[in-house]
Amino acid sequence: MSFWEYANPKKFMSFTAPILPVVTIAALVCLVSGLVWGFFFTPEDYRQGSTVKIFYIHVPSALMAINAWFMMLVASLIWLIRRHHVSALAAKAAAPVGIVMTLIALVTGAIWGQPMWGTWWAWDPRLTSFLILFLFYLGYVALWAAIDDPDTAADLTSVLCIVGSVFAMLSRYAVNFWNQGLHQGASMSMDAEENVADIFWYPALVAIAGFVLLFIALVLLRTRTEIRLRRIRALETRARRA
Amino acid sequence: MELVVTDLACARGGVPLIEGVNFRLKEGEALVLRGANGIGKTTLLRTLAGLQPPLAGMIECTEDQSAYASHADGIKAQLTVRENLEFWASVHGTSVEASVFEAFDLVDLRERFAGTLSAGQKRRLGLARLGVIGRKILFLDEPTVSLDRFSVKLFADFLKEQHLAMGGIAVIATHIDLGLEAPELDLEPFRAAYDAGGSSDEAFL
Amino acid sequence: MELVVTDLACARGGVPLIEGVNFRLKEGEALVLRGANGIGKTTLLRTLAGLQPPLAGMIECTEDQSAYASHADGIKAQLTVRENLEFWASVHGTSVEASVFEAFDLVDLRERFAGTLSAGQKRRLGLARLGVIGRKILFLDEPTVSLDRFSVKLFADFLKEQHLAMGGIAVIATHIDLGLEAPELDLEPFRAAYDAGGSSDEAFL
Amino acid sequence: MIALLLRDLRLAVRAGGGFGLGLAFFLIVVVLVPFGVGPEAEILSRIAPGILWVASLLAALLSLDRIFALDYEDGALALIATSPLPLEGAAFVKALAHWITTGLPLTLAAPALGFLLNLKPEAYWFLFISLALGTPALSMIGTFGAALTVGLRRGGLLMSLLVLPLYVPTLIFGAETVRRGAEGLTTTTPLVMVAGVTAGVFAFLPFATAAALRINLR
Amino acid sequence: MIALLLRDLRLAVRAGGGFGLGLAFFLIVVVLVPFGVGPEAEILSRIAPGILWVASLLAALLSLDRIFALDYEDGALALIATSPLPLEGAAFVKALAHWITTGLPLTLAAPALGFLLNLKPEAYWFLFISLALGTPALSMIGTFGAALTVGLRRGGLLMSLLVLPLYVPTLIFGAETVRRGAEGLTTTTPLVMVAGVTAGVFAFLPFATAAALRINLR
Ligand code: HEM
Ligand SMILES: Nc1ncnc2c1ncn2[C@@H]1O[C@H](COP(=O)(O)OP(=O)(O)OP(=O)(O)O)[C@@H](O)[C@H]1O
Ligand SMILES: Nc1ncnc2c1ncn2[C@@H]1O[C@H](COP(=O)(O)OP(=O)(O)OP(=O)(O)O)[C@@H](O)[C@H]1O
Ligand SMILES: [Mg+2]
Ligand SMILES: [Mg+2]
Repeated sequence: MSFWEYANPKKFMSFTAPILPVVTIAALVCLVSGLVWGFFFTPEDYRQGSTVKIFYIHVPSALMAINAWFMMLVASLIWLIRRHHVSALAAKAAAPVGIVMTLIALVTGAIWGQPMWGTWWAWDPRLTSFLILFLFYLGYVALWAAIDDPDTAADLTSVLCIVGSVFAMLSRYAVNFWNQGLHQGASMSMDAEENVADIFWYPALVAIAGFVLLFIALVLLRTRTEIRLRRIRALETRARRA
Repeated sequence: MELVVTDLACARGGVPLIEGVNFRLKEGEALVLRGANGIGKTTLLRTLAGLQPPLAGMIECTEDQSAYASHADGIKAQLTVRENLEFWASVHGTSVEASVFEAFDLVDLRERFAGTLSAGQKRRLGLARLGVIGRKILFLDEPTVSLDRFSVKLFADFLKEQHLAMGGIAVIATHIDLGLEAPELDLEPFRAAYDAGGSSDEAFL
Repeated sequence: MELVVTDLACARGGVPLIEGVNFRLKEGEALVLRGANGIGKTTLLRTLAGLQPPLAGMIECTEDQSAYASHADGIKAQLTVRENLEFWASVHGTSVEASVFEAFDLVDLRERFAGTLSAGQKRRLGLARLGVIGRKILFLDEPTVSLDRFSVKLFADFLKEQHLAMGGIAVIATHIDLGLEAPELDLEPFRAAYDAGGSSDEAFL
Repeated sequence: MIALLLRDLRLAVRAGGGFGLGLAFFLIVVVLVPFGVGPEAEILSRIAPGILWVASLLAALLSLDRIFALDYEDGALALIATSPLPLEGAAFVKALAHWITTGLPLTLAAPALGFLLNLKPEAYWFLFISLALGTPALSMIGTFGAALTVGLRRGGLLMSLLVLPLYVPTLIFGAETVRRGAEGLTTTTPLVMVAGVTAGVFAFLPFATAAALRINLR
Repeated sequence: MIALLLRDLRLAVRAGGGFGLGLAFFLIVVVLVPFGVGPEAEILSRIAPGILWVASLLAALLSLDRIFALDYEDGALALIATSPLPLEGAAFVKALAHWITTGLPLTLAAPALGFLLNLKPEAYWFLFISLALGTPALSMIGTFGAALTVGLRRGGLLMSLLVLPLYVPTLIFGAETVRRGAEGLTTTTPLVMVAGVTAGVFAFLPFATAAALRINLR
């Protein structure tokens, strides 16, 4: 049986029903352990002091914010190509989660910025590109909200998501060109040890795993809700016509 | 040239409306669609015209020969009657003969801005478009709305003499009698069952 | 209550169209306006409804009792059928009785968004408004456009039984036969002379 | 009147627009300016009051053309005109609805967005109060402009031409209030002026608006 | 195609809009900013490039919603879709018409307006060239946004929400060109980027636009 069979709503529901609680619990475990570890069992950074600990929320949320959009892009493509309703609904479900992640990254970043850079907000390229990402999320959600016919909405938002992704990359580049910032470079690379010491590093990894799992759990939950809503809608229409 | 429709089913807003429609029209033949309000005439015509995909079934008709005309006939208030027609003509790579203005009694409205026309005059202009674009297969949705008897007659004559007689095909949805002897198709028997397949929600039931 | 029109003349776009119209309608009487497309039925009705000033003549009718209904009947696509009617009801300080939905066969469309209605269903909704606002003098411009025979009958019955029978007055412009025994007024003889006075350009001639 | 207000609000929400959009537009403009002007903090904080006011003005502007256009096209306006509802009241309600959907959320959110342009902390309160007093005038003036241009398809741009000059006094006094507030100067005069303009506008424009509508409905 | 272009231009002129309006709006925004920001010359000349670009961007934005809305409402769009004219072509032509009515006059006039914000003399040429290269992209992107929202009445605000983020790259590179030009730095990179964005946009968006239209016409 092919992987696509799970794209059938009923199959998807029955398949994810048992998975959801597992993922949720795993997410909570990772989050709690990672954050507690990070907050209470790591030494204070010699430069940044205790403020460094916000790192354990800031980075994972920032990463998830980006990956959420990526997941939406993939789901949109699947919908456009294979017309699987679930993938469209999954994209719809992921957007608000992505928005929240972006907001967390922005807010924690701003809070972090106060002690570090002495300002809540600086037009630093990465901060800015996150702001732009936030705008893209807003537009995407607004378009979903504006169109009543679900299939039309799915199609249009997919088109928007694809075009938007291209422009998001462009903007990222443009913003970097526009202003070289004070934000540190990516440390998610293989040579991570160079920027961040292992002691800070391992709890961060756990926290990131926690955020990933949390994201999956939330998207599953919301997708299931969307599917139920569609089902209700379908039943109502049929009832009206019967 | 022929229009062949087999087992056609179509939906609106994700709701299947009519199914199992079959007919075949040869050159010079017309078909009049009948049915209560809301049964799906407009939907069927839009499907035939290729504006929306059919749920099921086949529509065989020569490419680029079909034209669709509905209540909204794309008239620009800021253009004169002539300019409106000339635009559609040049889009279809044809030209506007004077005969069209006579056929639809638009001669002395030729230079009037379309926005200043009365309901029926606007309608006549919308129909005159059909005489201009030179398409052979017409899908007409209530073409005679708000036309007076005289204009209805004008239109019927145009259909008979300048379209069907020249090997054209026409599918017309209307509630009134056009006075052209064409077979009628009542859509009532083709009403889709309430649990008919193909609805966009189907996967969720 | 009475509607008295004396020597009425009206213009559209500064052009005098009809002049010398006289009639008097008492409670429970209806008048059907006839005339070719573009003769001035809509203009006349808009004048009677007070949407535009008459060129000459008098219109005597009880204040705040007249309602106007035309091709454009102010339906909001994003509101449901019920919400649309309720809005107009509350604007006129009345309320929507269930009977209205039956009278216009809208019962099972009640919760549908008006935007998803078919042409005829929309029209029925537009007419249902008249049953809601409780005005006694109706000016109707081609009320039955794109209605099927059954719905036309519905509307005629509504007019007869729930409007005229209750002492209402109606002036109706239409091209088809509504099947209500009312006097007809053909506007042809009232067509304004090409040099009729009152045109907004007159001062320049 | 209430019915009309409720309907307009409901339509605004249903049409997917609603309260969020004006806000989002405001946010975007505020974000765009630094892209154009450059990221230097001190310059931004110098121009912040002006930009914030101009942005909220544009946000109000962008949703104007629909105030009457839709009701005109689908004939609802003619029906309202023949209904017992006085057109003056309708005009007022329309302006009110527009303010509730754009001006109000904007006023509440503007201070929160101030920090994007490093607005001086002292200025936040003045930004809020000046917007709260000024935005209703923007809506009412805009409604008047919308009434003037309702007859014309694609009147949008023309309307903004008519409206923007009328916005100037409110803009000047509003921005002035914030600027003075930021520099710790006394702000009573400009604030009073903002309030005065708003009061005057609401006293007279509903009638002008209704007149314009009647003319356009002929 | 030519026919469609001519019709759109004619309509733009007839509808009392035409070439003037976008320009006038541009002018007004440029005038409003000093009111908001205050008259200090040196600040104005610092922010001039950015403001000029943001203003032209908004001017382009304001006339977008009518690109397809009217043709959709009166059914012309459906008729065009069933005509021999390929929708992609129509989309391109629409964008072109929009550029001719807003972008082009703006480009020609912007330098003249620069002095209102006492833009540095060196910058004029760069302002002109960057607008000339950038505004077509604005029109094409806007056409795409208009196609996405054509189905919705009062889509105007939503559309701007969708479109403005897409404008960011063009805006940044455009304004950067002018700023660098004003400071006498080298401007090749941003200029090339502006041109590149425009080229890419015209290569791909017509198809996305046509797709969106087809979906909305269903
Ligand atoms: C609103 C403000 C901020 C935003 C939107 C933001 C955004 C981000 C993003 C997107 C990442 C993930 C980068 C990646 O690995 O791909 C990140 C990581 C990081 N941020 Fe921030 N940041 C903000 C403020 C700050 C501040 C004030 C600091 C403190 C100096 C900071 C320090 C870091 C560090 C150390 C990392 C981890 C290194 C890395 O993975 O890039 N950020 N931030
Ligand atoms: N703005 C205008 N300028 C000049 N003439 C106009 C204008 N508007 C309408 N007319 C003309 O006024 C006449 C009357 O229009 P009206 O809509 O009243 O006709 P009608 O009797 O309702 O026709 P129909 O039966 O087609 O609805 C028409 O001939 C029309 O061409
Ligand atoms: N978006 C939608 N969602 C659900 N149902 C819809 C939608 N649009 C139309 N319908 C329904 O589809 C049916 C068919 O509509 P259609 O316009 O084809 O009818 P019609 O035969 O043309 O009627 P009329 O004679 O009144 O024009 C109607 O009952 C209408 O209520
Ligand atoms: Mg129909
Ligand atoms: Mg008429």
